[in-house]
Amino acid sequence: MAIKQRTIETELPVENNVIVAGIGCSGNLVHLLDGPQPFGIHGIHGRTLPISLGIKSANPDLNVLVVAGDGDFLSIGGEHIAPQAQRNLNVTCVIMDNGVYGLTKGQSSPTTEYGEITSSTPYGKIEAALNPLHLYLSMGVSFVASAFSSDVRGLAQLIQEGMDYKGFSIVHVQSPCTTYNDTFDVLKGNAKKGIEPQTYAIDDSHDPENLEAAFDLVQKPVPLGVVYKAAKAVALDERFEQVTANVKGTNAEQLIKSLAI
Amino acid sequence: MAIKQRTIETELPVENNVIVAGIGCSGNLVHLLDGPQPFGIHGIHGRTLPISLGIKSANPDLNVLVVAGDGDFLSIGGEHIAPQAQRNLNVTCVIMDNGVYGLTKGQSSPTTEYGEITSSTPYGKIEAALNPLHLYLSMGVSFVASAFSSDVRGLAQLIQEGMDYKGFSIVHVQSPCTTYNDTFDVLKGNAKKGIEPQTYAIDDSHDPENLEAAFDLVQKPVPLGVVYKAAKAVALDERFEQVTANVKGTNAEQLIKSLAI
Amino acid sequence: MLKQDFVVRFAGEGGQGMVTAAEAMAQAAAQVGYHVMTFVTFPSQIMGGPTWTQARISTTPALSNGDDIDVLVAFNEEAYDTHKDEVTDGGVIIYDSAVFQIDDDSSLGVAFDELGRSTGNTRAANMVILGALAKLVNWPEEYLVEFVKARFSRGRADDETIIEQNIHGLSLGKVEIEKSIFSLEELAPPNPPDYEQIVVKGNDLLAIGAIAAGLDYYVGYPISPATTILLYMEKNLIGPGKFVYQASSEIEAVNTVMGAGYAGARAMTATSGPGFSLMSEGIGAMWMMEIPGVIVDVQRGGPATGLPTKTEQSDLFAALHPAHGDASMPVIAPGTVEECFYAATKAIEWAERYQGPVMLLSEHMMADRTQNIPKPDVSSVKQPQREVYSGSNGYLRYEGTDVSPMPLPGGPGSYVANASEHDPMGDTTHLPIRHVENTERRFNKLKLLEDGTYESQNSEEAIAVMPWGGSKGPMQEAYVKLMENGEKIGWYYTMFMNPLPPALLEELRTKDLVIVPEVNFQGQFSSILRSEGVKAVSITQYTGLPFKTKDLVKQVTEKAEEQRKVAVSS
Amino acid sequence: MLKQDFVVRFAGEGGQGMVTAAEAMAQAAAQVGYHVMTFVTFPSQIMGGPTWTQARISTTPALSNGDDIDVLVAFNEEAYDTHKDEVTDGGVIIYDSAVFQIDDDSSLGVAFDELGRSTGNTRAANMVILGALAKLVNWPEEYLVEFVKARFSRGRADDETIIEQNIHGLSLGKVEIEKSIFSLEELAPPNPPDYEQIVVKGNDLLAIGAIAAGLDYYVGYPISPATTILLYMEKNLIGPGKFVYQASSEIEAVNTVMGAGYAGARAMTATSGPGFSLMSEGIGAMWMMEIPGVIVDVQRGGPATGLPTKTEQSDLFAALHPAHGDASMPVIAPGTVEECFYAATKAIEWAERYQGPVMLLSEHMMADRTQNIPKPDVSSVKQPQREVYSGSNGYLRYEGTDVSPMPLPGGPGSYVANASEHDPMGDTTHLPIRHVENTERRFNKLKLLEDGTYESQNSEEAIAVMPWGGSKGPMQEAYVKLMENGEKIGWYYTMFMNPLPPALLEELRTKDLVIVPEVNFQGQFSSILRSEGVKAVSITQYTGLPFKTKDLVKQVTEKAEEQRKVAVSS
Ligand SMILES: Cc1ncc(C[n+]2csc(CCOP(=O)(O)OP(=O)(O)O)c2C)c(N)n1
Ligand SMILES: Cc1ncc(C[n+]2csc(CCOP(=O)(O)OP(=O)(O)O)c2C)c(N)n1
Ligand code: SF4
Ligand code: SF4
Ligand SMILES: [Mg+2]
Ligand SMILES: [Mg+2]
Repeated sequence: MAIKQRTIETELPVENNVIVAGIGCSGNLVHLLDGPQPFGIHGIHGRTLPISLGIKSANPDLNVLVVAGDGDFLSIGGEHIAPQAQRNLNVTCVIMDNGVYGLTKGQSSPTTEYGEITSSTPYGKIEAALNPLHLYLSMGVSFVASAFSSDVRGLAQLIQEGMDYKGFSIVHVQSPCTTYNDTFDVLKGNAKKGIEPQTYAIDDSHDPENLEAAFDLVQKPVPLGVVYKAAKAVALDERFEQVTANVKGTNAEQLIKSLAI
Repeated sequence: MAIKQRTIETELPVENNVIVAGIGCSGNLVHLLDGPQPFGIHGIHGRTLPISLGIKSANPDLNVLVVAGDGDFLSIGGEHIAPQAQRNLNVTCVIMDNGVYGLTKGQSSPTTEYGEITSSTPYGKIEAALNPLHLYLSMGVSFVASAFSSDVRGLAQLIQEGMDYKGFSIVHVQSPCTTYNDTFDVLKGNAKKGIEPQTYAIDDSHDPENLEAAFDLVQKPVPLGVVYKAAKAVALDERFEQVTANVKGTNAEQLIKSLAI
Repeated sequence: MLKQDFVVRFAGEGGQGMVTAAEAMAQAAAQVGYHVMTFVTFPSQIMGGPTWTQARISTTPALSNGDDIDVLVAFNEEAYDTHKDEVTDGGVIIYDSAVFQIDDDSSLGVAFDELGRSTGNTRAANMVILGALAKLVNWPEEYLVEFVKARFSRGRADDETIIEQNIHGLSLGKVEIEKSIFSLEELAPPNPPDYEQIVVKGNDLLAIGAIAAGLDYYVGYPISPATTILLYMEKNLIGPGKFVYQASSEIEAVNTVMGAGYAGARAMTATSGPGFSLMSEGIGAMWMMEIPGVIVDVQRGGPATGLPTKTEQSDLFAALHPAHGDASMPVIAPGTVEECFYAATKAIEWAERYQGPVMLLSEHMMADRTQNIPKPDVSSVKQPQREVYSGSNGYLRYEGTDVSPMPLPGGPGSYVANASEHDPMGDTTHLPIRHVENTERRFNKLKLLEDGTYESQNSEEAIAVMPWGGSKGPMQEAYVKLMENGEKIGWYYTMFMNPLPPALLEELRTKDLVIVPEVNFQGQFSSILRSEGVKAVSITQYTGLPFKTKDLVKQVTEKAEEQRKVAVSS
Repeated sequence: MLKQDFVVRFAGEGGQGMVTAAEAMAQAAAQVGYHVMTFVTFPSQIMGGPTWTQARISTTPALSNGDDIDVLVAFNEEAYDTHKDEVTDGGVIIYDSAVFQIDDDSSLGVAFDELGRSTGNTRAANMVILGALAKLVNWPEEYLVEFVKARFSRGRADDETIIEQNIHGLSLGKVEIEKSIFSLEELAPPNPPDYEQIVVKGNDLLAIGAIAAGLDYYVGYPISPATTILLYMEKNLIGPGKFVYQASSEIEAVNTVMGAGYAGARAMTATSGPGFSLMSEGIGAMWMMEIPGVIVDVQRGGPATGLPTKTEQSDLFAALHPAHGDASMPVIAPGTVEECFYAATKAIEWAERYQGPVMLLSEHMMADRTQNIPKPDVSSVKQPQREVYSGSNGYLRYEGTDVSPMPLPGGPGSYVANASEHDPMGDTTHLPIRHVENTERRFNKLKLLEDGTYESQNSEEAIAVMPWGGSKGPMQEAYVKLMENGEKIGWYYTMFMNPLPPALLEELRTKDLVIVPEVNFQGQFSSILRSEGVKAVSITQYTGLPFKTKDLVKQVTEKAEEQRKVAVSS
């Protein structure tokens, strides 16, 4: 696991890591880690981001990692992405996109394709699929990467890079659900079955600090690698410090005094 | 008012119009209309879109107009835009963006600029401002227009065009708040004070059906006119009809029968 | 003596086909005229985790899961350890001998899977088990053979082969018992009822009830144990004027029901605890704006994410007062699978009649269980018609202290449905007199819903039991035993939790003690009854499982005795 | 006889400076030693709409707004019509004669605005009014002059000019009265208390209380009447380890408090009804995960969007049971501006002590009113320190049935805070025994909060009154009158609504009748008391305004009499 790897590399004690898990198959990962346990919080469906906002701003020294599914993060929790992007909350989100609601047994999710048959769309889905990478960029997320669950090492590297980055980072992972939505062949390609792969490695020539290039990239599914990495984004904790640096602190005694008659 | 205008033009009875109002100064408009009243629903903060989804899908013959503020639509209600875009819900949203929470007396909103002093950001806002037009495009909204409240006639025309369009349409209106955030001069320009206008009319050469061009346009604030208009987007009600056209309807009697032993 | 009742439990890991086994057993038994009930509980994980299901087969109507199990089918050792103590004396344990070995007189190892596969069908393990079970209670072979034939006659090319393989599986199971020393008493032949029956789960029947009552509009966000209502509707709520879809969240769902109800649709959504909590603001707004709609909460263990696949009756407080401010939500709580049908029709009717939100409080234990019940009479269900305003414009929608005809967009009488306090036109006003009048109007409308019925038995007794919701079945069974024991105790029951039928409340107030069994910690319903002036106490448990009949017999007896002592000494 | 009490009401349209007028009057009076209280109510619109404010000035502590008004200042005709009947006999109405004319013996037209502007200062109209009011009650001139000097000595170049203009305004007002036939009895000189005082509004003091208790973390979304807490925090909760910001919604706010509490911060959010309803799921999750945090609900008129700027006590049910599932939230409800301070410190302390969410239920009528109160003793406030786990890893966070030291990320004892039912490590489990144990653990922890204090008087009486929250003040005043009338009635009061102090509950259970005045329709608190075995009834009203003292005197007297009749005849 990338989390353990980082621990070793940076010699940050494992206690300093907090995993904020969504509700879904993906979030259950928080209970499955072996070895020294990081801290975890497995709250309610769709609220990983506000919870991590609370954790990270209450204690900026912590390394906070969000783990959530496409339903949790993009559907019920969709409202929380833009505000964190605007704050540039310094946490890393690993979004496991399987194009389906796994835990509740196969309903459609925001990334399920138009027209697809699922348990909740017996005659075909009537909503278009969302393009999460494009959306992240548009909301102003400062680090956006795209990964594929079958490439464990590549994924670990991207998570690492996201955690090293100071600012709001999202690693969006294509993670086929073998039970309800097995897109492995479509993503990886299968020469025998004549399936062209949807995924492709991002070209080395791509400059991840170039937002326009990033937008171009995410038009075509599914690039793998770092899509965007804002060059000079100041993270929330620093911003807060900057803004309040010149404010004289006060205390209750003084506040009461100012009201005396 | 554009609504009345349309009524006359299409000879649609005013009863067929429903205004779904957000909570905010903007939403209070629903009580201020004069003349023959359209139907209205003034519900709870941030929920204009789900409410109009219910109305429009329960009765597709109605003409549904959403009226909401930047706080209502983009902050607390921000989660509802993408799903309606994906459904291509055939309603028109008029968003009055004054860059502030007016009704609650001047707190910052998602479109308030970074660093700005407001009643809730006494030392400067620590969040970046959102670019709503870009976000709408990225979410897949099929009709996006940008307007300025001081040009009443231009605004009326854009609302008209949004209502004529079959699909999810948003007219985003720059609406300076004279009490808490008077951006009139900044938007309109003021030669005397040496202020360059931020708004500019969209050039006739712009092809509103060209999504890429639309994205280019919204990089620079504030274009006025129709930014984007998807050429062949099928609205939700039609989609639903298409999808269920070949499904044999059933009734409770038959459903019970199928369970008999 | 022949057995009148047979309870088998299947226990193992999620994904091992236990649900299918229990349901197949029940279905087969129901088809030959037994009364059946299953119970299903599994962890909220897709694969793995301890799971068990149970089937009860009875010659008389089954009202609870059955306290003790006659046969335990254990798929792994953990399951064996966890459940073996619940096997009744003389019961049998069958375990998968390919997975583990035990040394125990009452246990029989069978290699289900291997035997199943030997039929040439990889999914025939369940048939081996069914064959064994049938032999244990000496069922005629045709019971299961007929069932297999019915199930696999699907008009496919391989139907024949599959039927043959499955029948072979049954016989392999039978042989295992014959080879062994195990047997049970013979199960008495069924006593088929003389009325028409269906076999169904609570959620499906609730959905059908709503459809029967003319539901136009359904929207839901997946959540156990309510998801199957969404799936049922997606499949079946199709036709002119009907609309169904999956919401992006419960907040979207409830506000959409609000919009649809405002536009004239009979609208409904279903969820479970966490989603219900999210709907709170929207439900309050529907009350304020006077918009009809049905909110189903299929209760699971709480609080918070809680126990998604366990049963509990702990959302009653939340259902009565889901949101801030003065409101008292109508609540209907069915107590059996059968009642799910009538509860749904009634909820829709209530919503349309009083023009506001109605809470339908179901439970996991009914939602997911399969049961045979008398065929509901669809033809007797009247589709409620909302009173729609048809006059001219300039109508005062919120005038007076009673329900008033509702204008629909597209028709005359335009107004603003307003969640702020409003004047008769719907415009915002904060005048004290308007808030007073409107508050009274909103509560006054509840009187229209005082038509709920209730059951009573031995109403002359000073002490009574009064279960609610899913605790009805176990309490009914326990009540029969209490009567057999000669206890002097009355019986009351209603699914109309709010408003309670006024005559019922009157009766209850005259009692010395009303004993309320409920699956929650706080004794929520008895607390409500006490606040209404009834001397009520609860029998509670909060295991995530339904009551056992014997526990209820014991506790009711004790509580009644205590009360009699107090009454004498005071 | 000299007047001991003086009530003036300013009524007109929003935006006409009424709030400033009432507050200036109160501030000036407080500075010379009177007791003051203001009341503010305005429509939820930025401009326009009927608004009124009231200032009460008294020689003894002011406990309510005052029933009858001595002077009405009417800014327009509508205001005149609406309020004139509440002017007491011998009272005076002053109206803006530049706006409208009336013919009424007790009314005096003054052109406030014109006169004000004639001083050279466009904002001096208020001073004209204050000058007139002062003269009516024969205040020494220096009272207001001193006030004006203090307020406008801001170290700016134009201070002198502005002070002069304002003083000129005062004298213009005075002259208007002198020219007229109007006068009131003279207001008795102040009776300054011998303790230190502050003048403050409830919301500000609540914020200061939280800061005094060591609040680290505040997040809020604007909503009337809670917004001013956010604004106060944004300005003042600054310093090392402190964090404050505006959330994007109440759902974000509550989940952020959860995260911050989990990470070790003393965290709080404040909202009002609609926002509180949205927080419901998050609050339930904090209960389940055992995470400390304070949720303030400054109640306004409900349900739904309701009456944003009116007062009500109708969120008690919601506060006790905000979410689905078995939970019983600790609730503290201050009854006066002064108590807002102690309620906040106590709420933070409770949250840290029992490790869970605490509801702080304030009310619009306290939030926005200005009052003089004894200076709270900040030095006596102990900042609660959560019991933090400091052992080694491998800790079982959720073991046992009692509160246990809490590990904090960054320290030892890592675990998963889990909103699903969990084993002692925090991993998900659905075993019945764990749900039983954990449910008991969560409720057991509430016992730690049974340290609430309460007030009692004449506790030997069989009939008692027991107000809660903001109805305390009016009931206190009414109680004094009831005692003067010789009524035999006891008094109880606590701000600790849940858990109720056990000794108090015991006492209440012995009463023949407990009368609960509360500003809601359902009589929410008396209903809770009845469910706890107390013979309680409510006196309710739901006008969006606080109780009038005289109404309470009348209704309590009636209810007590009725009860005595019943007692005799039975
Ligand atoms: C408020 C609420 N609504 C619904 C649920 C039920 N629920 C649990 S997981 C889930 C969806 C999971 O989908 P996703 O986030 O894509 O995760 P996956 O299981 O596919 O990894 C839902 C709807 C819930 N727990 N809480
Ligand atoms: C759930 C909820 N939270 C908060 C509020 C309080 N509130 C009313 S309007 C408003 C913001 C209005 O801002 P905006 O939408 O930009 O409208 P404007 O007044 O600026 O036109 C808020 C926070 C509310 N009514 N309901
Ligand atoms: S395969 Fe699919 S359903 Fe199964 S655990 Fe993985 S994501 Fe969940
Ligand atoms: S000026 Fe600003 S505060 Fe006033 S009504 Fe307009 S938007 Fe609201
Ligand atoms: Mg998923
Ligand atoms: Mg705004």
